[in-house]
Amino acid sequence: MAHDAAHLGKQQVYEQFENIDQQNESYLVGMWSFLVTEVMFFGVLLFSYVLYRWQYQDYFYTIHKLLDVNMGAVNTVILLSSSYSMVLAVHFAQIKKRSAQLSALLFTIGCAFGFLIIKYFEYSHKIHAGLVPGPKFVWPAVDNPELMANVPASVAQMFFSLYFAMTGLHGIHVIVGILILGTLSFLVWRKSSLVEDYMITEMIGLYWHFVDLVWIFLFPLFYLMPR
Amino acid sequence: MKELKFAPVQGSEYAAQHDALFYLITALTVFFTLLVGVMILYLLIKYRASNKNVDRSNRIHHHLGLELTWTIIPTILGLGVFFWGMLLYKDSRTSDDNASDIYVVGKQWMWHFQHPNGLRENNELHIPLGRPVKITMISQDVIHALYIPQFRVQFHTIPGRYTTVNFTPNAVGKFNLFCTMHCGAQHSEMGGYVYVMQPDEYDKWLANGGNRFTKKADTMVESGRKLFVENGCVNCHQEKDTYRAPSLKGLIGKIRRMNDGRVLVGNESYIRESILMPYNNVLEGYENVMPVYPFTEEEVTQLVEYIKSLSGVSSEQRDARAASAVGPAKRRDDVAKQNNDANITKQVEATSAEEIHSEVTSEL
Amino acid sequence: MSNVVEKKNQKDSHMEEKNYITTDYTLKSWFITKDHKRIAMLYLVTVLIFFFVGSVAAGFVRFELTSPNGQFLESETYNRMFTAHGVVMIFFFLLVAIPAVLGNFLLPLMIGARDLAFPKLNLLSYYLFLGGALFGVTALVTGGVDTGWTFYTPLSSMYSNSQVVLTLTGAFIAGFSSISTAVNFIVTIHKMRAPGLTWFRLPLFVWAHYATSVIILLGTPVVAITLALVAVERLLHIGVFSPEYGGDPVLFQHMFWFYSHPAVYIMILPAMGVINEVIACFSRNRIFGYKFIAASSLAIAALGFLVWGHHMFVSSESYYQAAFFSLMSFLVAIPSAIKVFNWSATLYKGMIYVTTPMAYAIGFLGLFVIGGLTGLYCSCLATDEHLTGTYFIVAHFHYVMVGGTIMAFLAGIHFWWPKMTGRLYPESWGKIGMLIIFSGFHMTFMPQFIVGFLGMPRRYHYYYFAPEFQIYHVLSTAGAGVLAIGFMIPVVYLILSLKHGAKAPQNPWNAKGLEWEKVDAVPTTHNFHEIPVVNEPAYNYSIDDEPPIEAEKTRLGVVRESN
Amino acid sequence: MANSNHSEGHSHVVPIPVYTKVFIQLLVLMVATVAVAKLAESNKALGDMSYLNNFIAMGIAFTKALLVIMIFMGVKFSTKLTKFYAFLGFVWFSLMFLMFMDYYFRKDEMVTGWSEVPASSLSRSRVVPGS
Repeated sequence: MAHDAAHLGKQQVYEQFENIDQQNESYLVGMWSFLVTEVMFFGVLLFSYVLYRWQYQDYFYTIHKLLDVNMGAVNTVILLSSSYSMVLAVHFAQIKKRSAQLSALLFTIGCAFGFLIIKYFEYSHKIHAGLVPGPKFVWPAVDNPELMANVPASVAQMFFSLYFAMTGLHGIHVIVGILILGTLSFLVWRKSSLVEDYMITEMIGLYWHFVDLVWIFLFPLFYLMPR
Repeated sequence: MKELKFAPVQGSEYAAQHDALFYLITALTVFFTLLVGVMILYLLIKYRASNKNVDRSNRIHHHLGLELTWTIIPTILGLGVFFWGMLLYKDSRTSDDNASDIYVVGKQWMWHFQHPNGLRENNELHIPLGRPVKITMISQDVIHALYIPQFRVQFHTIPGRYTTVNFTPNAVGKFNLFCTMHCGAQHSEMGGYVYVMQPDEYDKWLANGGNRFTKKADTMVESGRKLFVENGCVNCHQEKDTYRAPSLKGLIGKIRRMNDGRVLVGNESYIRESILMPYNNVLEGYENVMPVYPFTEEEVTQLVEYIKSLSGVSSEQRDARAASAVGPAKRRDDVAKQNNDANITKQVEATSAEEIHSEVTSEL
Repeated sequence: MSNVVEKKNQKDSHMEEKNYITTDYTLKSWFITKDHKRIAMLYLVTVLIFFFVGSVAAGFVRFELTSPNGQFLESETYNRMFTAHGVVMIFFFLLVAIPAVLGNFLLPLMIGARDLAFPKLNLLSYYLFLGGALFGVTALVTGGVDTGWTFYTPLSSMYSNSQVVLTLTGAFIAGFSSISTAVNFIVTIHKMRAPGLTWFRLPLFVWAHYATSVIILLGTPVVAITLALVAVERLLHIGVFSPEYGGDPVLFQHMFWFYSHPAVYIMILPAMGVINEVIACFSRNRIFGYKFIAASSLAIAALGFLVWGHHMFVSSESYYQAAFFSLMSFLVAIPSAIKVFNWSATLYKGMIYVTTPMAYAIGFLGLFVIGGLTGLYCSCLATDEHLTGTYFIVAHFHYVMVGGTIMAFLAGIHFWWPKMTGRLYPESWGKIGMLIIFSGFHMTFMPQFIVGFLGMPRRYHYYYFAPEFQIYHVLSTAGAGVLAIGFMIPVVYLILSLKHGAKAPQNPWNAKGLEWEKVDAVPTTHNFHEIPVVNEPAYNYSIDDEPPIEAEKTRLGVVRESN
Repeated sequence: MANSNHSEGHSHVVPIPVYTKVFIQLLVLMVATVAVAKLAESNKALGDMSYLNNFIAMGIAFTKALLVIMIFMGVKFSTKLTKFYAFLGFVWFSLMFLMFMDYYFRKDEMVTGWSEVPASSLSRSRVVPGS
């Protein structure tokens, strides 16, 4: 059993496992079952969104015009690119090209920051316009008061509650992603023995793709807002 | 000391039907508990380790036939109980066409009842024997639940949405009224009594304006009309449709299309939503110009009754029709016959509903 | 950390390895342990503390109810008491008791693994639980919550003046503890079984925990985010669940019960797992219908997600949906019935030793059958319309949760006590304790069925509207006193047995299963000296097996050398 | 251990061009969905056809998600167990939509509910309250 470990280099087999295959597969299943909970997590918000959109269809359609499609689209491209660089990082980790892996990881982190910066502009605009739900909510929105005049404030609050809850939760995931990716890059840079096993990169990759996946749904739901 | 009771009084027609099902399930429960209990005790004693004189050879560890038996028999029994319960529940949730309407507003921590004739009661409800009752409820703060154990009925009272409870009392007496949904500090004090009276006594009681009020209050329709006039609703909602607002005549039961394409039916909930959130359902061909009026839930119920009276279907009008036809006695058959007349108007509207329906389906 | 090979060499040279308790005595070694057995013991101590807290709250509630006008509490305090009872018992005791204590301890032992797949995650889950529990306790100390454990909106989101946010945070964090435990279990069961241990050779305890873990995985995030939304709504006054702001309070109930009904199965499935082990062992018989029981666990897990609506029959759920959920609720009862019949059939031609765990298992059957069958009243639409929201429901779910989960928990604790601590508990006291708990339980909750049918609403502080209920409440409170004494007995003798109990042999019950046959009397840190190979089905008992240890040898103070 | 000797599955090294192809597909889909949405919004001639944008946008989202899950996340190359868990969450999430049944049916029943009437129930419109 230990030959595999020797053969594959310095990959560490923890004492509870028999061999590297078992360990890797365990990691994979563990990560996926964790992602199951993430799906359910976003699922609740998604369901609330769909339900209220179904109830206030026209209003939601009108309100969504306050969101900037271009920013959303750019962000989608950024996240897709980061996903691409992430798979490359996993690929390079598998074939042990450390420097290529590092640059792919750094590119991913850069994309994540880019995403956050654009989100920051979007959010700060909304905050200035008083669109944060709560006692200080300003309605009709200053951006387009004529169009929004017909929309009741409570529905608008609902829309923005859901908007901030879902994109906010997604944003938190991005920030967590940056922290994990940063740590990983640091370990790769320091040639730590921990990252000899490509599984760690692979798992972080799964997480990052999931973040991308969520955005793939959030983008059309909020920005393209099918009528 | 009071005598020990094991079952609540059967105060409504539904209570007896409910109890029949209840005791059937009880019989099943007792039977299966005993079956399992006796079986286990028998096996425990027979196969106790100290008993060496018992045949333990040829053990079996699976037996498909047995497994299927104890899968299928409980399933069949369960399905039987399910269907019975489902049908009974449907009965209890469906209101009788002749039911007298009573409106309830639940608030922390009291029940506020309104009779159609304008009589109001707090935490007490007087109703006549044998007359079906439909209680329309709404809460103005948190979720409550109206529960009358002797009638075996219970339903949540939810903010923002009308719910109903239906029953026909068939025993005279004083029954409990509880709130069964935890609603805050004084949840357990949000209760009272339901008094079921002989119809003639009830009429007398009504005529005297109830126990507490000597002065006869406005009926709900009258109160509603006052609100309607005082708040200027009448300026836009006139006898005929105007360019600003549709007429409210004959609204109840009418099926109309909104300007976003949805098709809604005019009922209590629709009226309530249109008063409190007029922007939500704007009729096709109209602009969203109606302001939001901050009526209380009580006032809304009065307006609802008034608007129902414009369609000729308020409780008061139905009662009056029934009374004029058969005199003071309110025999249910007669009332039902009488009500067929009222249905004729509705048939006419239903045809227009069918038209809209076909229009809608053709479009889809 | 080192490689596997080195580990094995070490083991060869140190045959006299210390067991998991004696390996290190420092407090620090306990608090940063990655050993699943030690974590299980940490959980055990923690949940017992919470059981005590919850019981005290229950004591206040029961005492208050002996008079229609209350005894000495204000209504506000009373509401906080029953909420504390509910929140603590459900979130911090029942949901974790069996999976986190017995499951943690036994899963790796039963499947022949050195530890769970992710030991650090396991430790993390303990601290998440502790953190969540501390939030809960802080909420209690700083004023309590008065919404009931169900946190129905808009009472919880807009109207309550109590520590709702703190409590919700506690439940939220504790939820993540459940999730990480579940991930750990799933991976362990899938990937770390010993050679030859195929799925259908697994002990049914493992099957039950697998089903439980899947439920946790799929349900807990839902309630976590729902509770988080309530907290946000409270803080910001936005309205996902508040009608004033266009939201819908009934949506909260849907989301809440989407998890919280399956949560009942999180409590009861592991309990059923324990019962399998105990009954098979003490009737010296293979479990009857192994595959049916295994499949019924999964069936319960799956169907359990389709019945949440039966909590909402009278909360303005649509009629058609109510009918659907009623039907599913009847169907979900079937797998439980299958289990009960199979357990009874296991006794047939058995060699039955009524030891304490077996007594608790029989008690479990008695209470669970009543609890399960009274579920019919609640899943039947018509009867539920009358009974929901009354003490009938209270009695019903106590029969299932206390009668089911706690009886099984006690059965499991007694059964594996020798393995967990290396000591035997006094058998005679064990049976006395079981009898008192069993009878006290019926005394407490039988009257509640009657008073519920009479119409006593739950969560009532006063019932002066209907003073005729008093006699039943007095009876119930008396029963609760008996129950309290009953619970104290095992606590006392189990603690005493730690010092004065007879030393346990490797396999005091002569039971089958890796944890008894292949592991030391008290397991070592890595459980197995070498990974066992399994080549027989589970519960391979025969009537010729040695009897369990004799009752006389288990008295406190009798010290027996381990063989 | 049960699966100790399989080492193909997860350590499958996917060549870069596969990833690149998927990435380009994702970008194309991305552009397509935005274009369709803008078209649906600006082009009045489409009129009532604009609801098609619904299906197109969600269809594209699902396709993109599937590409990411299958290739980027490597589900296509992984064991059945991983596949099971990869899709369990999505399957179970769709279960939640049972709740819609409630909101949908509540409109046309004997319990006074909300006031929207689905077309399917119009023929039974005589059950309206207030009758």
